[in-house]
Amino acid sequence: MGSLLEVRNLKTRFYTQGREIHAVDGVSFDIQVGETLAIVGESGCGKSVTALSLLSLIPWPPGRIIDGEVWFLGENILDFDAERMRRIRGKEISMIFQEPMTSLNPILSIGRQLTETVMAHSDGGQRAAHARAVEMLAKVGIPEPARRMTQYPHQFSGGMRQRVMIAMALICSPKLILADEPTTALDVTIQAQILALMKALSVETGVSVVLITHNLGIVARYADRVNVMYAGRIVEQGVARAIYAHPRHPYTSGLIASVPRMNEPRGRQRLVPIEGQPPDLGALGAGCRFYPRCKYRREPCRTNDPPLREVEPGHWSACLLTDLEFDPAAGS
Amino acid sequence: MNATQMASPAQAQPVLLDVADLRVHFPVSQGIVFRRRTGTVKAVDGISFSIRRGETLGLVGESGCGKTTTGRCILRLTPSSAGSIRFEGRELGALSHRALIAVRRKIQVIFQDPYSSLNPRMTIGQIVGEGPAVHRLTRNARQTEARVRELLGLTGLADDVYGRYPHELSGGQRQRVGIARALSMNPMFIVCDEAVSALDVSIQAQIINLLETLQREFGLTYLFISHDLAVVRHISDRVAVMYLGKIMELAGSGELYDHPRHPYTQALLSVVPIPDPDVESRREPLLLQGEVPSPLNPPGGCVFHPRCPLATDICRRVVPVFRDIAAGHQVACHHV
Amino acid sequence: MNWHRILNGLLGALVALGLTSVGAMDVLAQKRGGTLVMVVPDEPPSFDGHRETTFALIHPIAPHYSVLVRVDPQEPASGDIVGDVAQSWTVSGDKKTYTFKLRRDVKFWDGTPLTARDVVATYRKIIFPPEGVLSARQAYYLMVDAVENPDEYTVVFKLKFASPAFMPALAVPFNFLYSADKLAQDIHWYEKNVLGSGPFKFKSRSPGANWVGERNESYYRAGQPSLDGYEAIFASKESVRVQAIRGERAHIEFRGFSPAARDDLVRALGDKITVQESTWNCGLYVVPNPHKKPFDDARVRRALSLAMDRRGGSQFLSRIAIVKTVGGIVFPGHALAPTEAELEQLEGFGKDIAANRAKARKLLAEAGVPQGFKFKLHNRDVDQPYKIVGTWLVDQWRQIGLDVEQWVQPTGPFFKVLRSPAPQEFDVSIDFNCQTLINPTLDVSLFISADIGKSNNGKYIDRVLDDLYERQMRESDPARQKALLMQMQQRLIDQGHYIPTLWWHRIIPHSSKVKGWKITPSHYLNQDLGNVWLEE
Amino acid sequence: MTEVAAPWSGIVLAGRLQRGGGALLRFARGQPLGAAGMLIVLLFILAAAGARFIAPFDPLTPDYAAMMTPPSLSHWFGTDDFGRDILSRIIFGARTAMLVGFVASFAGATLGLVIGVASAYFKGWVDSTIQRLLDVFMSFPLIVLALAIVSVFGSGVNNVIVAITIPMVPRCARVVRSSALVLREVPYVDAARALGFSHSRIVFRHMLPNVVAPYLIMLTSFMGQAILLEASLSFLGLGVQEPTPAWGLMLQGGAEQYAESAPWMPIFPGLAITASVFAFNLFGDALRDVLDPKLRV
Amino acid sequence: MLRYVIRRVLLMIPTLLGVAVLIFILMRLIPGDIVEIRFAGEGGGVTEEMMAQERSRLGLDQSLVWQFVHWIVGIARFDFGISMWTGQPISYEIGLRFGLSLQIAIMATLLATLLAIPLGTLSALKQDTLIDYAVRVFSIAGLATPSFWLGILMILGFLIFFQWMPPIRYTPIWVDPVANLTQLIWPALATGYRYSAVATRMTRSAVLEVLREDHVRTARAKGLRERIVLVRHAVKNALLPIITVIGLEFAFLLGGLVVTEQVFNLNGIGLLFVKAVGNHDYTMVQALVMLVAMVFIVTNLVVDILYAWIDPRVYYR
Repeated sequence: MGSLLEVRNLKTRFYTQGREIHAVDGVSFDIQVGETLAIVGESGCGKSVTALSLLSLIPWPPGRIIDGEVWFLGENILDFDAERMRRIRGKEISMIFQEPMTSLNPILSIGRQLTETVMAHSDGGQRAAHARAVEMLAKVGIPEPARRMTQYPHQFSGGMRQRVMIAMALICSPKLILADEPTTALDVTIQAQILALMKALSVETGVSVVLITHNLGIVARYADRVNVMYAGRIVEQGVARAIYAHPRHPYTSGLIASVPRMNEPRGRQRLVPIEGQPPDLGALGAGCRFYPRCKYRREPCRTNDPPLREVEPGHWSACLLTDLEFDPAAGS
Repeated sequence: MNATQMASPAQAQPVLLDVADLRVHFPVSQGIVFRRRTGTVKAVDGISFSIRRGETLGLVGESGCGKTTTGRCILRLTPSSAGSIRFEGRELGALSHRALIAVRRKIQVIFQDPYSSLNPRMTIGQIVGEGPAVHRLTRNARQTEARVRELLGLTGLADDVYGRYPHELSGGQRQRVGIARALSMNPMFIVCDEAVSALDVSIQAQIINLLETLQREFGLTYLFISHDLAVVRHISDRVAVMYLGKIMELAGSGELYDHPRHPYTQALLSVVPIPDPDVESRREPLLLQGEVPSPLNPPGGCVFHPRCPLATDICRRVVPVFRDIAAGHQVACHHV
Repeated sequence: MNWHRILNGLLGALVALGLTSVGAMDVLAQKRGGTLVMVVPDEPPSFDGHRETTFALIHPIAPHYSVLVRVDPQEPASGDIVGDVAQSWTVSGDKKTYTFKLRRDVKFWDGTPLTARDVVATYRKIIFPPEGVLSARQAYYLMVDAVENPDEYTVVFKLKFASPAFMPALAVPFNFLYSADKLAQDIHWYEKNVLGSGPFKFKSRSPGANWVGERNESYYRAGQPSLDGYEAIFASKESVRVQAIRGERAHIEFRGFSPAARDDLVRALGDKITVQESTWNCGLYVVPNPHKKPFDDARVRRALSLAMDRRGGSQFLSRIAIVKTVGGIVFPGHALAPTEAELEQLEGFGKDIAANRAKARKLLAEAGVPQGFKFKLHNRDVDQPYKIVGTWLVDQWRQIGLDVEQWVQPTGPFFKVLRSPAPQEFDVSIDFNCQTLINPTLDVSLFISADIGKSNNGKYIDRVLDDLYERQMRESDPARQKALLMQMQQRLIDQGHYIPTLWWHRIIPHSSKVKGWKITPSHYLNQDLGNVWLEE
Repeated sequence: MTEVAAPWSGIVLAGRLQRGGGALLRFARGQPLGAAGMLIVLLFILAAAGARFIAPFDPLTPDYAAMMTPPSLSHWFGTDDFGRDILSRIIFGARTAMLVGFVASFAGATLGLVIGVASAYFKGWVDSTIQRLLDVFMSFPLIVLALAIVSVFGSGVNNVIVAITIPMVPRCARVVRSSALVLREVPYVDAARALGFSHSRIVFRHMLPNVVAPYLIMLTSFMGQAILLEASLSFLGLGVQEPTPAWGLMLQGGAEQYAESAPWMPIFPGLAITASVFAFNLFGDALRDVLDPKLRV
Repeated sequence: MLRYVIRRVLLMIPTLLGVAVLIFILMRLIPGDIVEIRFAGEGGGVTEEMMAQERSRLGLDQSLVWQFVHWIVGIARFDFGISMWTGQPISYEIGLRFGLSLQIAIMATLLATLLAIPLGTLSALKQDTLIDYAVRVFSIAGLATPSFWLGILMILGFLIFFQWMPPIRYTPIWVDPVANLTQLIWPALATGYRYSAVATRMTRSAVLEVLREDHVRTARAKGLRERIVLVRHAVKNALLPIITVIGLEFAFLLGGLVVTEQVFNLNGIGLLFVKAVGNHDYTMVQALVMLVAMVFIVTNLVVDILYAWIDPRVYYR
């Protein structure tokens, strides 16, 4: 496996009401061919902005990528002009969004929305695009695909709409899919269907997936590797199993400890929450961003911003402490 | 483990709330000049359960299953079409306006959305103090303020939020304000309608712990409505699973999660991912086919039959009876 | 640049210009052809002259009809009555029988000859309208006993009693001669149709927009009309009408423009514009409500009159409003009107305004009216001259310490309030006395007691006035008649029943191409356009 | 970035606006056009309030020696056909405009607010009856309704205000009702009901204050419209009457007739109308952007 | 859909009935009836008897209820009756003038739409730039400028600078298009400016809103060309509110012409309305108000149908 995509020191900022929001602040990671990489974190940690930044989809105003590189197939696509970037979008890298209701254009037929994607990236005619669209709809499990081509998004259920989104994302056989909370808006039974479908398709087509979610369960079930984000930074990076078993960052361990688990007996034991609130991304101080909430904080953490370092092969953490200094089992 | 072993202290307590054959049907009308009824949405269609004092009943299900409507019905925010809701043995529907206000005080609610559940034009002090002041639980402004500050302390809020507005607080803080408001009426019973669903996990844990602490301290009874099965298991003594306006299965939480009997419960539990890759690698989700049918036109017989792997002919024709299969374990299925 | 001086200079120049061109007109040979375009401020509600009372009917429709007698078109300002269809007439010794001989060459434009039968049918409709037919001036003919046609070209009017008002009533320009046959067919036919014997035939109309007439080739007056036709364009806003003349989209407007509009036109168009002016036979009055305090006190009413600087008003208002001449109740310039010297002797008409106002204040104080006393001046929602003069009055009264607000109403409600029976709603109202023919003897009937005359809007009873009125009506010696009228005037001033402001002033700035038309003191008169021609 | 775009986020900002001059500054920075509008509106209000001290001449006294003089050092905007100073009349006219603008829009929006909230809260037949009635009033064009009302009650400032107010009521009621309908389902109203509060308390304490955003927006948008309507009515001769100084009135009659020789007569009052309505709209737009960008007026 | 239209048409009846009652009462409340005005001229001596006779001829001596029922029954048979002022059938009087007003309304609408959609879109795309500010100032100025004043200035400008004024005689467009347009383009401009201002603002805010919507982001993420994103996904979706506002304004325009027609002396229904109100021509005012209300309601219906045509979500049962 080789790197499909490499992100280096990505920085995206938003400028609102005279404030500068450090939404993504020096994020680096890579994606291997065929793997599913999860980016996990709480709301406002910058995970969605990271995904949008990869395709330069940050609207200006108010947002702007101010630094960083995104290497895709040997080229830094952040340097691309608008037209070259357009040819990457949907063709090489495509996206699936959270709200299947609002992410589809309500007044265009499903067929039109699928074929226009094909037409944007190929010289083939309307007929070929139509055939491809029907094929994709069938592939994502939509019954009577030819008939449903003429229907509009509101005539589909939430799950079906998300299947359409998946079909749309895969229709040009991209190499990478950025799935931004693809199932958050769905019920659990539908969520399971959709995730299973995505997994099956990614295995079948060999497409790499970046799965952005706040749900640790989904990560555990579907991701090969995990990036944990907090306050615009990646604080821990590694293989999923390793991270769940031995979190090396206090935030990760706190997160895992605060989630109730369905497989554990009730026993009225207390959850271990992370006290406090995430920091204001418009007013960051020096030092570790997790410092105010960290159970294990030390004086140096207040002033020193820890870089991501490899704590064991393939496992990176942005914490000054060694794993002897905190007890990862405390919360579980 | 069996149901009797799971018996919590609440088992010995008297029944606080008893819901019997509750139905909430919304008419769907057509016509502008002459309206006529053309259909009925059966949001809640004949459910029965009871909650004992000090107990937490979890109510889970997918969106549109009627769990929120059930809660609103108990709060008298939505009128019921049929059935009875008895609180402390008194039928809520039969109460006079005055008596209802008195009872209403004892039943409070915590909503899902911490953004929209607080009046943005009132300060925290006003929001929490309004109930006690209006219902004369406190005698004057000074007492009200003291009471509010006490409640803020109880819910883990700093004293300085008293004069602030909801938008100045974070989501977690707002949810604490919502809890303080509910507590301000000295309630016995609180309907938690997706009370932690909108919160991030780290904050969610804080609120769950707070709810548990308060329950212990004040002997509160909760109806905990949520779609998050893990959270429900964590907090509930007993759990009811709803599907299309009906309860499919009701049991003690350990019993239900460890030995689900209804095929819907089984499927539901299997698809919820567990945040542990080791566990996950050993699980195989039971994927249900299709989606939840419209409550406007629910399937005949067992409402679950179109998606049920066990469905047979009888399921299509006969509505299964919600019956006891073990002590404290009820299921509505022909095949159990 | 001093706009004032220029304006004043122009003003003098153009009056002179207007007069010379009018004078010079007769010398020039009339030319045939052309279409006269006039703008008309309003549109006639129906086409029946007998029924309507508005100039808006006269201007577009009068050219279609002949009348029995009319004011001399050669000297329209004189008020002399000459025949139109009537060739001659005789009056019996008791002045109770009038016999008219008709011209024999008059034809309706459908070819049928106009005979005595038609004239009788017309006047019977006017004087004795059948049930359901409206005749607006029926009341003018109370003296008429019968109308008959002893032969085909003779018409006889028999009166119940002799009256000097009879001939002027006959000469009312609304008395179009209709076809007896048409009237027999449908007495309402003329409300929606036109068929006359005048110089112009009806060609077309577009409601709300225009009215077009074309030459009646069989018109009986030789050489008339000169015009091929005319078009009346309806435009209710004065600015639009002025702009139409200014932009040379129309030749003339027959009702009258404001002085400022005249100045604008002259300045912009120079000698392309000719101006004709005349005092208008319309008196603008103020009526205090004698049934309302403090106007029940004659001293207060007199004070209102004394406060008016009529001389100054004449000078300044005549630059912005269609009022000018200072006068009493008799049309200024008429033989029966007081001379300038006589007028100056009247209270409130003198030149010493400061003394007048001092007296006014004194009268108010005596009557117990406090300084800053507030009341409303009831006025009509028409700019010229009502609202402008109203605004002027407000200022005049302010100068004797009265605080006046205008209560302006659209025409309908205005008349409703003004004419309502006593006690009326208004404090003080504007009123006017507009007459077609100049006939002071008749015109002053407005002022007689409410129970006799019915049209006085102060709704007062004043037997002294009634007596004077009766006496002047019967008086045949002009000098004594004038003296009696003067007494009436004095009585009105003492009582303050009706307070004259200024007489209207008619200003017609028209394209210099328009020839042959002469201004009259009434915008109802001399409108058949038979003698008008265009110099292209 | 998933910003919470709730309808009450506007109110949140309104709450912020209420406090401190710092907020004012922030408004000015975020909405430069709006701030400019606010400044002009303030200028007009000042002119109206201090007309007696600012105006160089008496607006009512005719000066027959100075009839229709062009703009000069003594008469900056020239004089009208009565020789009255146009600048002074415009300054005093601001009184009429502001009076009509504020009173009519305030009355119209407030009545609309009450009707809208009541209609939404009570639902059922009350709502449908009110809706039908509003339909009826809405199908009358603004000017036609105003025209009819002035014809009935007569002209004069008070009646003009009534005539302008009435057509505004249904427009505001519509907007407020739709906001209130949303509010009715908002959890804090449910919470108030669960707390056992009375209808009146819920309506006045919990619903009314929260439709303030659409209310304020309608209010500012009405101010400009009211001034324009007043001008239109005056232009048709149905507004306030001479010699009261009013902008619309100044455009009518002489100003029109003498437009060519005395163009200052129509130009300056027209500019005054345009400038004030422009300012109100600028301010209103900015307010809408801040309070509730989704609301369309 | 057809059933929906039928139901909407049925629903018009109570609204129109309400309008009818309201205007009927309003007209009777105006002091001074038509007969009084008719004889208000400067050249008459009119007696009470004559007025009474005229009132009875017009049916004004009947009870109000009878008059109302009589009128409504007429309307139900599409018979608006006779103008009390001119004695002509109202349908004839209105028919003469409706074409002109409608032409101005349509011209103003076209003008406004052609101006508003590109300008509004541009303004939204360049939000908070100089271009945006310029468009916004231009459009707010449109809202703030009284159309009659604009009209006065136009005519004044023509007269002073070109010694020219638009024709004052109406020529139907099928008779002489050039003459027709030289007359009507100016009032269309004067009213169209305000109209375009309203539409521009709506376009701007609607496009801005749509641009913020998720599906536009989806369209970009699919790699569609920017032009397609803008036209097919942004502007087309923004059309709904724009159509609403254009429709509403169109309906209001017929009322707004009241003032403009005065300035340009156009013999349209606005002028007719003012005159009819001035004359207290009850039947005419009533008919005109009913007509305008009808246009308003029908326009709304058309807008709603357009809505359904553009937006498949709108489902009319």
